[in-house]
Amino acid sequence: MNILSLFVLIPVLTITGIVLIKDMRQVKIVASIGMGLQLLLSALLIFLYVSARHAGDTAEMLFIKDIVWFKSLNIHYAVGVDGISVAMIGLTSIVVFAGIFASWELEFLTKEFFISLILLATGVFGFFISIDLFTMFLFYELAVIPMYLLIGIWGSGPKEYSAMKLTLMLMGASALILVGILGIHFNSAPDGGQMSFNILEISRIKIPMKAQYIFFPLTFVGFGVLGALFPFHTWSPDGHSSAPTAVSMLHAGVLMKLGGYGAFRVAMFLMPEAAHELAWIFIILTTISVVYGAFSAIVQKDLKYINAYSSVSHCGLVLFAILMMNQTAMNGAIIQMISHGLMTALFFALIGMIYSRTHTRLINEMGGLMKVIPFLSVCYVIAGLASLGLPGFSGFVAEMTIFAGAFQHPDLFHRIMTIIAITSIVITAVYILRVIAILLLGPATNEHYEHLTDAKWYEKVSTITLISFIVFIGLAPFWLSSMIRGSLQPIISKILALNPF
Amino acid sequence: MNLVNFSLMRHELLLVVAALLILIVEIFASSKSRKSISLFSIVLFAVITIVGFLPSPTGTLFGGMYEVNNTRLIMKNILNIGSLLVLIQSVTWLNKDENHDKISEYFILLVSTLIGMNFMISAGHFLMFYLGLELATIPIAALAAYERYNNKSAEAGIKLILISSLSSGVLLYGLTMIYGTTGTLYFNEVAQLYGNENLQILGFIFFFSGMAFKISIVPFHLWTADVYEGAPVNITSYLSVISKGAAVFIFIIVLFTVFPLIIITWQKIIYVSAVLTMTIGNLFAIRQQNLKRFLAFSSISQAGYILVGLIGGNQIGMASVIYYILVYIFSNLAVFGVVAAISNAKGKENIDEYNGLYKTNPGLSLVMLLGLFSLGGIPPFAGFFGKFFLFTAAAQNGYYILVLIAVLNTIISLYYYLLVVKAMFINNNEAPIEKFRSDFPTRLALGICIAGIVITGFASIIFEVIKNMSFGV
Amino acid sequence: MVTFTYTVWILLIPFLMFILLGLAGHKLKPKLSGLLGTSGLAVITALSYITAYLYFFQTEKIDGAFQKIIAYNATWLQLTDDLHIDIGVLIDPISVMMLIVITTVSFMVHIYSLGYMKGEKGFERYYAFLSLFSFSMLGLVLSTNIFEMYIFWELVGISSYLLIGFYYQKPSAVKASKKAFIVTRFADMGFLIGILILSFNTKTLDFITLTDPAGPAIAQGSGISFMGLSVMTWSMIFVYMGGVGKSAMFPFHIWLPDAMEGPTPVSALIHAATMVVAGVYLVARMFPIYALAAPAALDVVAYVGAFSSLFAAVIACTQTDIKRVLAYSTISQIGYMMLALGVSGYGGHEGLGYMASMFHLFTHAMFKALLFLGAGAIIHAVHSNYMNDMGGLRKYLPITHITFLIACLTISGIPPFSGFFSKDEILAAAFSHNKILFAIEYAVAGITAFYMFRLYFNIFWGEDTRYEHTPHEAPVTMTIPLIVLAIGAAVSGIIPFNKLVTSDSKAFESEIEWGIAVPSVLIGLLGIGIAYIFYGKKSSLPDRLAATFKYTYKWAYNKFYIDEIYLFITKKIIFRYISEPVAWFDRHIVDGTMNAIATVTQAVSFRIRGFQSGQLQKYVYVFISGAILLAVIFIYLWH
Amino acid sequence: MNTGVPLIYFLILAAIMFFAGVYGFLTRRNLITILMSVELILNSVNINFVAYNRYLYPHKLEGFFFSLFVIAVAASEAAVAIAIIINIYRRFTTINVEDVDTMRY
Amino acid sequence: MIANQIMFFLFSAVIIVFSILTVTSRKILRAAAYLLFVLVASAGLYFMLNYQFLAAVQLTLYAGGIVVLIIFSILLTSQINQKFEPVEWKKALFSALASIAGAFVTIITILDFKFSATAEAAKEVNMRLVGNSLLSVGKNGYILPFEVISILLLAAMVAAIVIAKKAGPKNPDPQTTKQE
Repeated sequence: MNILSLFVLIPVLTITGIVLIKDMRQVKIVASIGMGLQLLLSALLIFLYVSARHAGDTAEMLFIKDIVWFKSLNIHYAVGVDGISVAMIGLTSIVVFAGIFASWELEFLTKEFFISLILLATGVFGFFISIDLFTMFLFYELAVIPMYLLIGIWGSGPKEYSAMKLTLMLMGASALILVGILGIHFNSAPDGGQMSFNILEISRIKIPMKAQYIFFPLTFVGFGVLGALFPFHTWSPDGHSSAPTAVSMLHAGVLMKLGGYGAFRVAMFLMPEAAHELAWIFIILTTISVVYGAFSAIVQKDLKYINAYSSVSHCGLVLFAILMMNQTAMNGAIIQMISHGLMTALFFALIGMIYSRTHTRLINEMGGLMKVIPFLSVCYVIAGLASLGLPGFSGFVAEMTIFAGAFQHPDLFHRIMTIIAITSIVITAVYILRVIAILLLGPATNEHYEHLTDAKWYEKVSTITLISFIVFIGLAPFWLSSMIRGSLQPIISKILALNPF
Repeated sequence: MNLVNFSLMRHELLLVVAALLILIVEIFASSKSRKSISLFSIVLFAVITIVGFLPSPTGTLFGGMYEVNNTRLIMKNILNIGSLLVLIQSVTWLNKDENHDKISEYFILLVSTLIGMNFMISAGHFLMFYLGLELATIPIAALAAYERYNNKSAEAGIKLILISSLSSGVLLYGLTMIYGTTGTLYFNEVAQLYGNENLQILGFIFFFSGMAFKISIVPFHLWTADVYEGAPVNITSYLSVISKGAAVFIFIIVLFTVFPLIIITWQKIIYVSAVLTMTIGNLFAIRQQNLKRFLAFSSISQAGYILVGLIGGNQIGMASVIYYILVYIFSNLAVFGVVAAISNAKGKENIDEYNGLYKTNPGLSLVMLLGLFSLGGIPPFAGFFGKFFLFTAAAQNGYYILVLIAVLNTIISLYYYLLVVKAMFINNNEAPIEKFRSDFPTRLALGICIAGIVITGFASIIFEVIKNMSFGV
Repeated sequence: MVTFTYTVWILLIPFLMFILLGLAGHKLKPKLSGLLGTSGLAVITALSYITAYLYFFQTEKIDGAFQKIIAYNATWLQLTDDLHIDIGVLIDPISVMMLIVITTVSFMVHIYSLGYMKGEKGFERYYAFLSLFSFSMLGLVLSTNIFEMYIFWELVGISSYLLIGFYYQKPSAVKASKKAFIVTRFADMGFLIGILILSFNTKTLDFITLTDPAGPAIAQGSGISFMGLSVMTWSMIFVYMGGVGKSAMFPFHIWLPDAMEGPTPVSALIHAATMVVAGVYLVARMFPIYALAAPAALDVVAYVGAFSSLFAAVIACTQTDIKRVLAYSTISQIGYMMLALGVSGYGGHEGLGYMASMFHLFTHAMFKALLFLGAGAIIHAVHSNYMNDMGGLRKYLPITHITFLIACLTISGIPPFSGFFSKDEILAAAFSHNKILFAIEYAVAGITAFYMFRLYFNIFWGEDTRYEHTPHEAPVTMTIPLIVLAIGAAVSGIIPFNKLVTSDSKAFESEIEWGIAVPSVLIGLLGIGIAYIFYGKKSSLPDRLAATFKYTYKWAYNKFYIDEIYLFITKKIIFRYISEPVAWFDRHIVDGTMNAIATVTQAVSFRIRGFQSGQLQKYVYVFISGAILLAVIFIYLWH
Repeated sequence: MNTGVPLIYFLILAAIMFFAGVYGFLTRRNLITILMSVELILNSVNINFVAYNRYLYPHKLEGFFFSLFVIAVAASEAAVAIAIIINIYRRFTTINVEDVDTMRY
Repeated sequence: MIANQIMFFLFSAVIIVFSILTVTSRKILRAAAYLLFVLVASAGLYFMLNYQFLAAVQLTLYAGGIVVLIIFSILLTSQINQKFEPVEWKKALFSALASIAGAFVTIITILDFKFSATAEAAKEVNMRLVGNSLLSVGKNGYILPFEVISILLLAAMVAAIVIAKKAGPKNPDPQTTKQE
């Protein structure tokens, strides 16, 4: 059995296990065991990957498994990983693991909840291991749909509206992606021969420019929607605010990363020429995303909205960095994805925990929580600091890499855009500190809150897991960065051929 | 008639025999043993279905009137499977007291429409095609009007029969033009002579209109919703799945084998009607409350997607359309099966009456969910694969804009499918439909549908087989 | 050759201490946490002194210059092929000097806090934060490259934030901490941009390479120009922006007075002695580039420094909160240091300003920490921050009084205290470079003496205010640091900085220029005299004076309304005119568009429902006209 | 074939008849009269077939036979339709097509 | 020749006039009669074209069978003397427009086409040929359609019975039972 296929198999088995179980308590245990295994497995994968690289394996992708699926269309079940996907897989398993514990208290339709949640995770894992456009697309859609149920059934507020909006917008994105994929496929053999869905094969040929001009924007925008590209980000705030805790975590933490990853892996990797020509349009859009998201976050009153807009800003930075098309910036983009994934998951986990205690998410109605629930509050502060890019946390590493990379462009346009994007670190500080100040610090405003209890053990598991990885990456970014750097080589060499700068 | 010829025609012949056998049984059956007629018929039909899958020679009979090749065999087998499912699903309904006295007629009529479809698919001549078409339509009108005590059923019957006779008039008028300009009605001969003269295009358009009526392509679709709503649920499912599927099959055959020379023209026509069909179907579906009506519009938009697959005129297109019909049969029958079960047990057919269904009837809700997701093209269900292949086929010939429109339309359709999902899973209801246990045939049929939805997608062999037997223009 | 590898422990110990106290602190007894923290710092203080000794006296010089030693270096993050962020330890004269300053003051503050913070809730948290701060500040000064410095720069910022907001239930503290962080963060953005420009053009982040007069930064970096200034100038101006923020120079000074909401020892440590001079240190660190490749940027440094020193001194004269007075005084003194750097040249006697600046940094650390700790002792005794609540305290707090007086004399530049020497060097450097700046600084020297003694007289002289509890001298843990620092402030003037810490690390000769020193001492004495007249005894003079210069006074008292301008910018511009419209736009335009698509679809769906009328004949009508239309279109229109 | 009447006349005649039938279908209220319109349509088709056969392709009899079968089909269609119409009459007590519109939108 | 022409114009005049009357007459039985005239005139046309067999079938099956069926149903469902209300003018106008447009397009297109007759000799249509063709299995043999139409007729019969069948003994629908 290929180790990568296990990433899809284990969730499926877990789901099967959950289906068979009657006792609601055991459901959680099975879910956590399954996802714990998954976490171990991804640790193993990282280990295997790194040791294979050390052993001198220089193949573009490792652990490749390629099974012909639909022969006549040349559709394969093809999986393989490079450093980037390994990193993303690691992120996913961490967030899912934390997510399971964050939803420990769920009472309503527990079984169904965990099934949907793990199904979502299956889609995400599948997406990251796929190197076949078809399977990739399949897993993408697989990941989107459980969101609807998760938000619709277990959500809060205008959940039906949000769930529908989110689903439809994401499916709209997938429409663009589908057309893009088909376009890539049918242009993957410009000199005749077999047309392919395989990313590696396609990356070796040059798709005709005419096709690239059409399909690059399609795929990029398609994935960009998921990555909260302005102005297609509006599903995100509503979706986040209505989603239950674990779903927000997974959603912002992982699902939005499908966007960045896909934009990188499909749009940029396969069509670097068009990317190079058209990047400026999207750079403007992403720069707007970055600043706009941050500014919007300043005036929000709902914790989840703040975070959602913050995600818009941070994910905008991911796309921004990808578009810079050099190794450093792209490296930063990947790190940013992981970093943002972890910290936003942490944020949402904490918001969920706070909400379950105070039953409100409006910051104005809360205050002085630091005194009553110090553990959660400290975690919140840590998340906030990570989010505003404090050294020692992963956010700093990511942002600095991005800015350093983006600044490698000698021309004025890129630099001005970079500087505009850099301003976001200040705006981020403003809204993060504002929330911390209102929410946690100051005197306790509501006497009912005096009796709140601090984190339970499962909540601690959830938050500590996330924090430890945030800190770990923040303190020792070198190996992660180098793992990713190596994997960026193929695309970089392709781009360098275009634009020796 | 030798054995080979028999084997060539076995689908039709066996069905005729079946129809006659049922007639005979009916004559000898006492009023008590009538209920076993259903069992008998279904077993008989199951046998026929299996026999249909036996390997078979191919060739033409009756001087080209009748033609069998692997593609057509597959089409017939697919229709058989679908019909078998419909038959199994109908048992509950037939066992109701008010339908008790005409069980065998139901089977005879249904089987004879299937005979008509089979002949239609095997046609090598427009006369056979026409007769098959009529044989496939007229009894259905009677079936639609089957519930004599029901106003809506009668209305559905009259609407269906009148519009279908008009449309066959139009189709015939087109055929006269085809005949007039080529001097023949044999498919293979017409194929070589049919060009792009104005009159020939006019003939094609009239012919197309007649066919489009059967497939419910906009603007020839307006009967669909009313008939679907009025007809008994099982007939509706038969209409929306088998009848439409057969029409699509013959439509492919005709387009690919008879009109290859005017492909440019029919591609344009299909382009326009595909866009219209998807969009209009979806726009109407959004606001439906009655599930049958809702599914009618959904099936209209599905027809639009099918046209998208057809437009390339390539092998993949043909394969994907056939495959999609198979998938569509499973998915739609799963949905209809649930609707029928609830309608038969509780008489409820409105979406808001389904509110909170999951709490009381989780099994049915899940089946419905899977069916709807498959229809909506959500992985890992077969509908996803089906749609993907359809769009691939269109994209192969560069119809990217059409594909984009189609995919955007799938979003609208996903929207209204999700409305049903929402009703079942999310909406609160103080008094949801009570818990009830559906009987064995229903569960069997639903089980098969679900298996089909799941397996058809993953098991690439099915698509490959179809692909290998398909051909392009 | 002495190896300095052990110096990594100077960083590691406080870091580990922070982790320990941060994670397990609440399980320990508060006192134990405090002692742990203090002992940790004792160790690194010792290490620092050893390092200083070894470096200055045991390490060989090359060409008469102190070597720049990289004691430890490890790649932390590879950015581009050329650029990589290292974490390492750089030993050179200024970093060693800063080690001394930081560890000394920090150690004193640790000890002091044992008494001052006793019984406070969150005692262990306090020590954890202090350790974090020590770690960050030491990391900052020991950085081998500019990005490492930036990292610690940010960490210093956050520890400052945490410490200012230590009393997190006090809204004013929360607000102040937020303000401090955001303002400095804004400045840091400039720093970051500066780093990016610098590193892109030089392909290195390393200090040694950067500041090498023959290195790429200086040799080629100045070539490309943008909007009339060379790239190096731009980058240095941006880098300086970071320094301006952290060192609270105008116009980013507004956070510092508010930062006094933190515990007083923190003010002493961070907002007087160490962190706020980071900006000075930064410029000193990059000095060769400033001096050799970006003279225009250096001028900016000088003018900003000069203006800040004057500006802050004027405000200091009007404030009544003693910590605020000290805060403005800090700004003013740092302005001095900046000015000194700004008027300095590179190498030999040209680099007098540089040396003077470092010298003043050193002495200032001592006396300003002393002042703050003294203020802390006073506040501890009186439970108030305001001068009006004090008076005649010299009876109750003899040790505090003496040490405070020493500090005041030192800052006023009265010989033989250390301030006299360092200030004299600065004035000398300014004199040789720019007469206008020199004149300003002369005036500031007088004003400084005035407001310091205004403070002094108000607190320790004047009438005895009726206290609710009789003020008593602080415990011994608090007085010892006062005494130690007082000694430091008094005698550190004799340290031969011109031999140790110079712009090119080579010793040069410098002597006290009496022509400048004497008038400056006189001016200082004049200031003291005026202060005595005004405040030595009860007098209505100050009020009358204030009434005469009503507007000037009011403006100065309100800090020239800079805070209000900031408030206007943040609240009005950013909040009201940017953020809210953006949020509105997002909700109504972007989101509205998406919703509109849905609404339009629904509306269209409603509109066209008429087709499905239930009328058979209408259906057929559509059927027939559809067929005819198709025919017309495809036969006659689109054939 | 020389009858003195050109083929085109037959075709025009059939076309007129066809669209007369269509008109009837569109306007008649009574279901039975609608059925009669359908018969007109089918009859026009037959005329077309026959005319084509006779004038253009008299060596084969495809059109001839086609019209033969059309007549048979028309008969069976009419039979079923009339059965349903009678049923409608029972249910609705009217056979006005405009009243048979309980399902719409 | 001329006789043919006269016959043709006569028949076509009958067909056109009575077709239009069939679809406009306000008395239902008259409409049925007009339809009969049309069908008979069509049979005349077939005679004229030498398809006597077809003409005979037309007369017996169409004129004789279908029209009688229609008249029966009229008698069952309508009052003979009842006069229909005139057609709503809007409906009539639009329907007429559509029909005329359709006819116009069709005729224009037909006129546009250059028909070319085959050179092969015409077949004499006699009963033997018809019979042989109907039972032939080869090319241009029609045995299969012949069989299929028999199934169709059977199915139609069953269909008509199903609909027309009276409710069974256990019919639970009280309304239906009451009505009958």
